[in-house]
Amino acid sequence: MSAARGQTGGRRERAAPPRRPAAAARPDLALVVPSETHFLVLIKELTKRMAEAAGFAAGVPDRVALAVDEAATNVIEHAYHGATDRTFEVRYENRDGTFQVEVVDTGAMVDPRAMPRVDLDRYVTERRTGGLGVHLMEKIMDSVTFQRSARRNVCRLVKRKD
Amino acid sequence: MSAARGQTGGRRERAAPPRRPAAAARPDLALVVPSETHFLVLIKELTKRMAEAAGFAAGVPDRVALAVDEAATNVIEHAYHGATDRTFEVRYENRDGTFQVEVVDTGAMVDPRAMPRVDLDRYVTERRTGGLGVHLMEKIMDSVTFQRSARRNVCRLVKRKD
Amino acid sequence: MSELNVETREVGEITLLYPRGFINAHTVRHFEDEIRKALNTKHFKLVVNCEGLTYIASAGLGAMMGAIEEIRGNGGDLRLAALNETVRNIFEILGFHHLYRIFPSEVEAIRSFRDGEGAPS
Amino acid sequence: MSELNVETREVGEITLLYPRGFINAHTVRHFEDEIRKALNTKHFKLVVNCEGLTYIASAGLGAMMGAIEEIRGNGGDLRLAALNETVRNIFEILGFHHLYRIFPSEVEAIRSFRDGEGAPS
Ligand SMILES: Nc1ncnc2c1ncn2[C@@H]1O[C@H](COP(=O)(O)OP(=O)(O)O)[C@@H](O)[C@H]1O
Ligand SMILES: Nc1ncnc2c1ncn2[C@@H]1O[C@H](COP(=O)(O)OP(=O)(O)O)[C@@H](O)[C@H]1O
Repeated sequence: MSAARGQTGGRRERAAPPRRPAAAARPDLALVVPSETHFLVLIKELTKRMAEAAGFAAGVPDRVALAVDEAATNVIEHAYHGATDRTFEVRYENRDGTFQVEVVDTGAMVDPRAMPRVDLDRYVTERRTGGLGVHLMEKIMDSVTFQRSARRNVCRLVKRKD
Repeated sequence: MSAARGQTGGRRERAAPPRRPAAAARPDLALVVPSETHFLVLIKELTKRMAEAAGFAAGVPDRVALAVDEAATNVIEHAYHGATDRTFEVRYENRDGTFQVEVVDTGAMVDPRAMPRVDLDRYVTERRTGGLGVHLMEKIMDSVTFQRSARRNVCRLVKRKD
Repeated sequence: MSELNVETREVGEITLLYPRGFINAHTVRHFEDEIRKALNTKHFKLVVNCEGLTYIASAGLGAMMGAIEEIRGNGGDLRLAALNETVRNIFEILGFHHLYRIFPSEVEAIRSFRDGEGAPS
Repeated sequence: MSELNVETREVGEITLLYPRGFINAHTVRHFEDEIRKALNTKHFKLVVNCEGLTYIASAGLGAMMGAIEEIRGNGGDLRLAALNETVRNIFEILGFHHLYRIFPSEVEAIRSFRDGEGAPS
């Protein structure tokens, strides 16, 4: 987790210049989804299948699917403020050492540094109800990064294959 | 079936001018898939879920999923001749009275009239092994049409909700 | 895709909730409503029997968090029973098993109320 | 996603095939290979026990069609047993239930060979 945190923190810069991953790998599969919560379960199921196909051990695909569900939920709720007439994209890349999912929205720019950090100890004692989603994503994945690129917000979730 | 056949036949013109459905409805969900048979089962599962969500009675989603699997299989095998480095699209539209799936490839133009028709009676007696896919699609769906539009081949599968 | 269906049943002063399906941002409102109904009728001893719960996302956990203070403030508790592997795992990732009492079966969760065991501090 | 796994077993002169998973364009080669192995060793009485078959697309039906002449030409037959609802339905859509003999259970399919019943004409 600490490494993941480090990486996440490191990429939390505002206004990153539009950039693509070095060798802009073509996604294995990409989904364009309307911003309706109705579709979240489909994304979750599809993600589970993709993670299974990537060869993760039992249990992991379920968790990765949850992380992606959370990212997609946040796009609908926060990037689009609940508007149901937008679309967002979910892109899968199964590489040699990693399984990567990008959730891409066309909402207004988000300053990743402004995203609240959950301190679960405080969370538990203070019993708040928000902030669990990003926390879950970071607990489950090896790295969770938010970037602004080409007028889109890209939430990239990476899980290493061990 | 006869109506579907009629419609299918009617649209089997070569070189249709690029046209879009009247009110170019935005698909409910669209998938971009690499041309690998590996992904066929995902398409099938996703289609089943979409058909279930569209409200079809038990059994129908399984059959619709099979029809779409067949259309996608044909894109990989016939439009792309087995090449695994292409992509194709699967688009879903759940309307009031119908559920529509489009399977769109960027292969060379296909003359729909050149697609062989299966006469199942002859098929059964002659025991051929090909031609079952399109036949299944037409048996399952209310209409199956092939169109060339904007340099793409669009196979449109429509199932009425009754 | 059976989304979410929540039956409730009363056993003495304990209210049992039976979510069937999944709880995510799409279905959470329904789950919240059922918890709310119990609280509105002054039922504060709740057991969520998760036997039929296939999946829970943070929205569902948030729904429980949003009610737990009122519940415990009124001398009650929200306890969980019969979590499947996936759901138990999510609770554990978040450390929620320290926050909520989780029982293998509904019977044990009911008995814990009868034996007068308190909420985790 | 368990794709396709085909075990085989011999009971007297009958070869039983147990496809587990699904047969579509992605997995059909494996199914064909198993049929081919039986034919190459002069086993022409085949029962495909479909208990573990979740789904079959036209590729799988084509694989059976591609072998049936050789099988029947050698006095054998390919018979099916224990189809689930989905798979049975696909056979019926295509009228394949007129082409192949389908039995509720493996035992009945085996017995049909022993009783010397022929292939459908
Ligand atoms: N995709 C996003 N776009 C904009 N803001 C986001 C996004 N994801 C998360 N956030 C911000 O981070 C906060 C924490 O998100 P999360 O941990 O999922 O909890 P919750 O959604 O319950 O508030 C949100 O309240 C929101 O302010
Ligand atoms: N998407 C397509 N692009 C080009 N040709 C196609 C396409 N789909 C079907 N065909 C043609 O129609 C024929 C029948 O297809 P089908 O019924 O699926 O049987 P099979 O694929 O087993 O031959 C194919 O052999 C091919 O010639």
